[in-house]
Amino acid sequence: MNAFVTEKTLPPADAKEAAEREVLLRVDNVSLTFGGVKAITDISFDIQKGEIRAIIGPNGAGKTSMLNVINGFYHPQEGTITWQGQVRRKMKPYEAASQGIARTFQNVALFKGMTTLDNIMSGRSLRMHKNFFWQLLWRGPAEREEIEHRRKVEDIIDFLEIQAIRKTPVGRLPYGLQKRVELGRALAMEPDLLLLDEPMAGMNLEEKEDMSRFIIDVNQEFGTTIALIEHDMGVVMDLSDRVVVLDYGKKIADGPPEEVQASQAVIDAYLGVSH
Amino acid sequence: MFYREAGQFKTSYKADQALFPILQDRVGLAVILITAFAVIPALANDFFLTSIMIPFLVFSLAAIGLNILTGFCGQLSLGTGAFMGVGAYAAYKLTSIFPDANVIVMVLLSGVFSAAIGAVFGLPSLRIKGLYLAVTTLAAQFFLEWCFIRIPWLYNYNASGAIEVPRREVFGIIATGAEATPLARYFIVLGITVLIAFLMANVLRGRIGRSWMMIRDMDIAAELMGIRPLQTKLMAFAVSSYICGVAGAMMVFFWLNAAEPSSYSIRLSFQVLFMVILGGLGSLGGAFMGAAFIWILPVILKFVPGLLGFDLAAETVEHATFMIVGALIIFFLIVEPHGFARLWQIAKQKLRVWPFPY
Amino acid sequence: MVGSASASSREEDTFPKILMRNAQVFGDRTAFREKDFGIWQSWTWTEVCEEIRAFSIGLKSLGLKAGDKIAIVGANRPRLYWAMVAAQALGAVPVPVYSDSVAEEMAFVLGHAEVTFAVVEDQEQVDKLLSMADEVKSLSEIIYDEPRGLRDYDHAHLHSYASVQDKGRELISATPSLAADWEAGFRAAKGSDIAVMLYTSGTTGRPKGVMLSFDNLIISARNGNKFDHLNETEEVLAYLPMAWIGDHVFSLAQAFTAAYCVNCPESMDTIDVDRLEIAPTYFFAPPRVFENMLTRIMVRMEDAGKAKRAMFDYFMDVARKVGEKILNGEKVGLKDRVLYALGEFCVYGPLKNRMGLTRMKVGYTAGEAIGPEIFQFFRSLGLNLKQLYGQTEASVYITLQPDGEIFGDTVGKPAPDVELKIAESGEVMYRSPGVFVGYFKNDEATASTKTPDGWVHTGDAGIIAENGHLKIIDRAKDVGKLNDGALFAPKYIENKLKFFPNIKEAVAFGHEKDMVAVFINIDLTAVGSWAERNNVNYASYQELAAHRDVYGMIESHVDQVNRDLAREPMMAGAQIKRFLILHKELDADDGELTRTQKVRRSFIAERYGPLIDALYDGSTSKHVRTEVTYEDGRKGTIEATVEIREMTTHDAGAGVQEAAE
Amino acid sequence: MLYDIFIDPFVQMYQMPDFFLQVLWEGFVAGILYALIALGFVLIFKASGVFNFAQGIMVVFAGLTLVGLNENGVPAYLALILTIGVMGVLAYGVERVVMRPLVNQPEIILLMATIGLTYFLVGFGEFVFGGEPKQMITEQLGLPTGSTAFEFGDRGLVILQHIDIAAAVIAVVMVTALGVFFNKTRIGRALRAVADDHQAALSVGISLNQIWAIVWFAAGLVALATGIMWGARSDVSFALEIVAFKALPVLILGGFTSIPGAIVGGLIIGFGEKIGELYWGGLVGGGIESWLAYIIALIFLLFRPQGLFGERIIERI
Repeated sequence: MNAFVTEKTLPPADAKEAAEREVLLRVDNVSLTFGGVKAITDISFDIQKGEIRAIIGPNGAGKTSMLNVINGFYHPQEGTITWQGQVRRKMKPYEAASQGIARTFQNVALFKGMTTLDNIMSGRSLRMHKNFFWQLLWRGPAEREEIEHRRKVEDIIDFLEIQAIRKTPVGRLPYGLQKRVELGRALAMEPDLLLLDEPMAGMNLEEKEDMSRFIIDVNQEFGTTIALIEHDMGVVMDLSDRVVVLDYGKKIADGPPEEVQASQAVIDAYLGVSH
Repeated sequence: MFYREAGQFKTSYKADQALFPILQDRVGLAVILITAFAVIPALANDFFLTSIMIPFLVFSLAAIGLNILTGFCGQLSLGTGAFMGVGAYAAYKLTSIFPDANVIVMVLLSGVFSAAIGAVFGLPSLRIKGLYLAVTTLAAQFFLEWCFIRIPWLYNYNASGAIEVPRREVFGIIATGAEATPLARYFIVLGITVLIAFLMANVLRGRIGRSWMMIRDMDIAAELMGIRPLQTKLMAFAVSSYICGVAGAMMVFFWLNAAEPSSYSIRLSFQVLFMVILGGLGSLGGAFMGAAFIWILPVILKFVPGLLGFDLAAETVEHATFMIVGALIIFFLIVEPHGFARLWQIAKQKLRVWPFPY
Repeated sequence: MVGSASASSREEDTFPKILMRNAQVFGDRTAFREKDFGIWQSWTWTEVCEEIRAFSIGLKSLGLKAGDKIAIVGANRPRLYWAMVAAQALGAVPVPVYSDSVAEEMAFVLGHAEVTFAVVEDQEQVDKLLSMADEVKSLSEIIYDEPRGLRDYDHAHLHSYASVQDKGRELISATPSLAADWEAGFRAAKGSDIAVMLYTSGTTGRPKGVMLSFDNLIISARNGNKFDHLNETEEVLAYLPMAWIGDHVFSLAQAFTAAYCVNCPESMDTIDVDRLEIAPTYFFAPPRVFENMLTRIMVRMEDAGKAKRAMFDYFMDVARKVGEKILNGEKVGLKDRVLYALGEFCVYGPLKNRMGLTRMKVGYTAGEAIGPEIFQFFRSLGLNLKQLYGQTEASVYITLQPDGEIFGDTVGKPAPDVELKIAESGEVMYRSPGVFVGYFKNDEATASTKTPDGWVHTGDAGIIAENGHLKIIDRAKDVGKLNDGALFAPKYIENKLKFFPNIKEAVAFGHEKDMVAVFINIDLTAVGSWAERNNVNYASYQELAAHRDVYGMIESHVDQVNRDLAREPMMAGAQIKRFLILHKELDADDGELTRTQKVRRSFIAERYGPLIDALYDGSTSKHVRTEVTYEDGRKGTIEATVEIREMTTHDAGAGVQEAAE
Repeated sequence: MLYDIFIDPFVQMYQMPDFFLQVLWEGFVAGILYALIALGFVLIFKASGVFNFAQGIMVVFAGLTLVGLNENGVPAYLALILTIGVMGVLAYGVERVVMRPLVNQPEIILLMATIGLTYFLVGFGEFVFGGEPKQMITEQLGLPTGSTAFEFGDRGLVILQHIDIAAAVIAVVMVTALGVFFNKTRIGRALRAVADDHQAALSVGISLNQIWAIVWFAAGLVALATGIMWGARSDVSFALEIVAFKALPVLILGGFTSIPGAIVGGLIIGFGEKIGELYWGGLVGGGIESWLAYIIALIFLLFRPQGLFGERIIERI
């Protein structure tokens, strides 16, 4: 039976093909300073639609600061950010969400007092509009809206295989599951760009494998563009289409994983840390 | 133990998201409501209604109001007393200006004024957090208290400087003033409190309630998920102050009959804050439990020496009450910092998994 | 031979026909529920009928025809049950397969059955099927239920369940007469047609495809329904493998004939919660499930406060004393009745509630012997738990315990329409309307199992007691003799050991040897919890199994078994002389257990040959290397030095005195 | 109207410098007292992170104990020593009963516990000493009671109460003493270690419990001094409790952990309040003293959320 040929349409790997893809976000010559200390120096790179883009680098390389710049939490002193073809003005963090940027955090930032379900529901906040008076009444429009979004959230719960903890307060969950719930919360926003800040930090091997699978599935199933920060080089190389390497706030390499891995500057930077 | 959940399954999200998805809880609630609406009116005497039930309900409502702000949205407030006062004075002015209007409507309307003022004092909450925010609300407390004294228009230029509630009828029944029966007052207070509690339960389980809790639990994450911090906090301030305002208006209209600025002092703020903390931050049921504890306990304590056969001066009893309440507050904070609501939750969980320990 | 039940409703002799009847008679009753997306999605019989019709017509358009075999692979889902009936409506034969079996095993079954279609649960199963394309040449179309991860697959011969249904609906709306044609198509089918093919895992050799006719299943199911007074109001939880005859009869044959509701859990992780929510009225579980429940109850109660423990123990004593009597309707004193009622409020009721068995009208356990204590425990709570003895070849029912006639050591009386006899060899044989048609493509095996006049060899040795109840001793071929001539029934000994919560699995050796020796597997849940309470640190199963204190504890259990054996004249000679605790858990992935978690004795004997030698050569420990297979198919090895302990045996009859203390 | 707000007060200041100086002096004295109360807060907050609302009532309680003992025939100085003893017992009790069981709770819970303590002390104080205001035993303690008038050229005179001068002196002495205590003594250094890093402090072998008892005792002493000063100016009554809330804006200006900050903050509030009340209060009917401090702090906060001496906070995620 050769009726089944598993021809998966994989994302284009080579740079030439990638260059033809649409650029979702471009960072040009961005520098960020905290009270005289330079966190990021003159960095430029872009994120293309549909790819998994990794930002890696040793501790203190400015990776998280870079994410914070992208979603408007920090405002760079120099440089421009172009989002979907438009140069972005200085914006408030909450505006990033409405522009379609979602993120997870290095140290899980879930809403501790709420259940898994409510946490993921909170990702739908921007898409729910029924006003205070409908909320007071509940019966009718507010309830219908809630149910409509609950259905979407249940899709995500199903997708992430966290049915069993649906009604558990997130504070009681083990760390690995909290990370998964946080991913679910970001997914609930149906973002164009998903920023993942060390999604696998503090996980064991099995949890890392699960998380990698989810990240790839998100990218392929929903076509979500993903930018992720990761410490673990191995994971990044398997997952990502292109990699940016930062060291001391500067970009030292940019390109497909194999290329970056072979770069002398990168090897030095990583060895320098371990020495 | 009493919870027998086997066979209670939900085939729709509507049922799954109900306020009380467990049958036994619905039964419990029904019993409480029947007690409140039928048993107590049938059995209670005037003293019980006037000195215990009415103030208890008024305080419960105030505690719900503060709980919205502090328990659900995480913004500490020490100005509850003043916001209640705004409601009281607003209701007083409204009934003076519109003497023929339905007094219940006026009371409900008075909250709008405290909501507006609450929102104004909530503005700094965008930049100020935690204890620092307490200063903002203290400013509101002392400033508003000062207004109650210094603006004679508020109390219709009375020589006494106090507001006295005029006699008003609702559907032919005397609702306010000295002649109003405790039973009539009780039903009005109960009705308003239950109604607002129910409406708030609705808000809290929906989008807006969630956005408050998001701000409370992790404001930065909330903001990055598209929650506008100022808008959300101001709404919490407004809703909270509205409820406190209505409670304040009820306090003078259906309980005290008359009030002066000192009725709405910082002491009241603390009293309500205690109800919220001891009842449990972030729990509507806790507001009722906290109010019961802080209000009813001293009342009972006052009668204890008499029942035991001691003949003590009223003053001594009062001082002792203060001490005991203070000590009990510390005791409960040590035993369960998350309040009675948490104790109830733990007990309920135990009953649900009975006979297992977990 | 045709039973009484079939005569009364000759009309509906196939499942598609019964479906039409149910849609007509019970149209608005809920037929299926599945916990999905957080709530119990429900379908009435009318809706189920429509779903099945749409799918069936869709299948037809894909080319499925009468006589084709269609594989069903996945966890219990309404759509997979529907797929079976949809196939039957076209005259095709569904072949449910154990979804957790490794690719090799599955490939054999699918290849042997010559399946042309497969309806599977998700990507995992699709991948598995794709990987065995070479072994299963006949397979032409795969239909999956869960689209996740399959978006980028080539869809030339791959279809989503929904798309097949949509196709069917399209066709119906284009040609309205199609629905009537479809119905006419299966009206012609007969009860003697093959309804389903179930592969028995078998403790030895390759799986065999048991062909069951509609008559087999439907008559057995109707008899079962009548026996336990089941009707359309029942709720069952479908959680056992769909390829297993038990699930097929309980969740499909009986569900269709009685028109009751089948509930599918959300996932295996949530099964306890799902059972609690549904609270099935008719419940079936192998002894293992009840064992686990009891173990978990006891483990959790260990952690309860002193007062609660005391109360629990007190009322459990009361239940032990009078619970079963009350259930059996015997006379019980007023004081005991009052105490039992109090216990019902404080302990039994809540316990049943937590287990989700509050509404259970009747429950069955079968497949293996259940520990008398476990059985008694559940019955004393007031649960009408009964044993049955059955086989795939019999469409389950051979013997059943009638209400009020429950004995822990027997498996009941012959089921309605079943004839029973004991062969001269001691083997149990039966004849019934449920007896299978034959093994698929294996006439030799059919002939050796089923006599020309319809009697079937069960392969089990047993006796019929004076009260007419059947008592199973062991596998007929497993009963052996020690070198000194003493009777050796390995399973009997193993079961006695396994009744201790700390012992999960035991394998006894002794046939044609000088003495009895056993391998023991400890129960990680029970022993782990014991270790936690006693501050015993361990990093792995292996470490815990080798711990001195654990050995001590197991030694006391073995000694207890020896005392019990000493008390029975027939068995006293087969006391355990030596034992060891295995360094790894017996696992189906390593082929040590069957998919239904039965021990594969001969395989184990071969695999652990050195350990068996060590048991009999007098050494006190042995170093071994064992290959293991991980869940994802990777292989590895573990090494350990296993300690062997010597036991003192008791004189025959000596145990009686001590037991009386 | 604009003239009344923006021009007239300054004209008055210029025209009546003696009055202005008098106002400044009043503000200074009030500020010193606020600073003293704030000092009590700072001590406890620094060491344990507890915002002690009971500091106000401790002031009252200390004053009442002193006066009450004296009324019952105990000589003034002995009463003073006994009162110090009582404050010590109180500190020890608070540490044992309240602080220790509540360690690691969120700040709002600790705050509420101190309010619970306030209730208890109010009840206890009234129970023992009765609810009426009492006269401070200023003379018995040998504090000056007279006043001195300074001629101010021909533009009028400024009257300084001796007790106020004494208050200022005592405040300066206390601050100096505390400064020495923190910087020069072993316990003081330990205290600072605790404030900086609990873990580090524990690792050098300092008992947190001991330190808490000590700071509560120190706060008790500050309360006693405050009580005497305040009592000498008006009288000892529970109304003083309200004044303690003023410490909050003071702390906001000065920072919760800085002793110099408490002094500076106290003075700013003291001056601001008096000048505001006397030059602008009349425009709105007077009595703005009751809230002006908070509004000053609030406005201040809006521009510098981290306080006068705090460092700019960079939010991290």
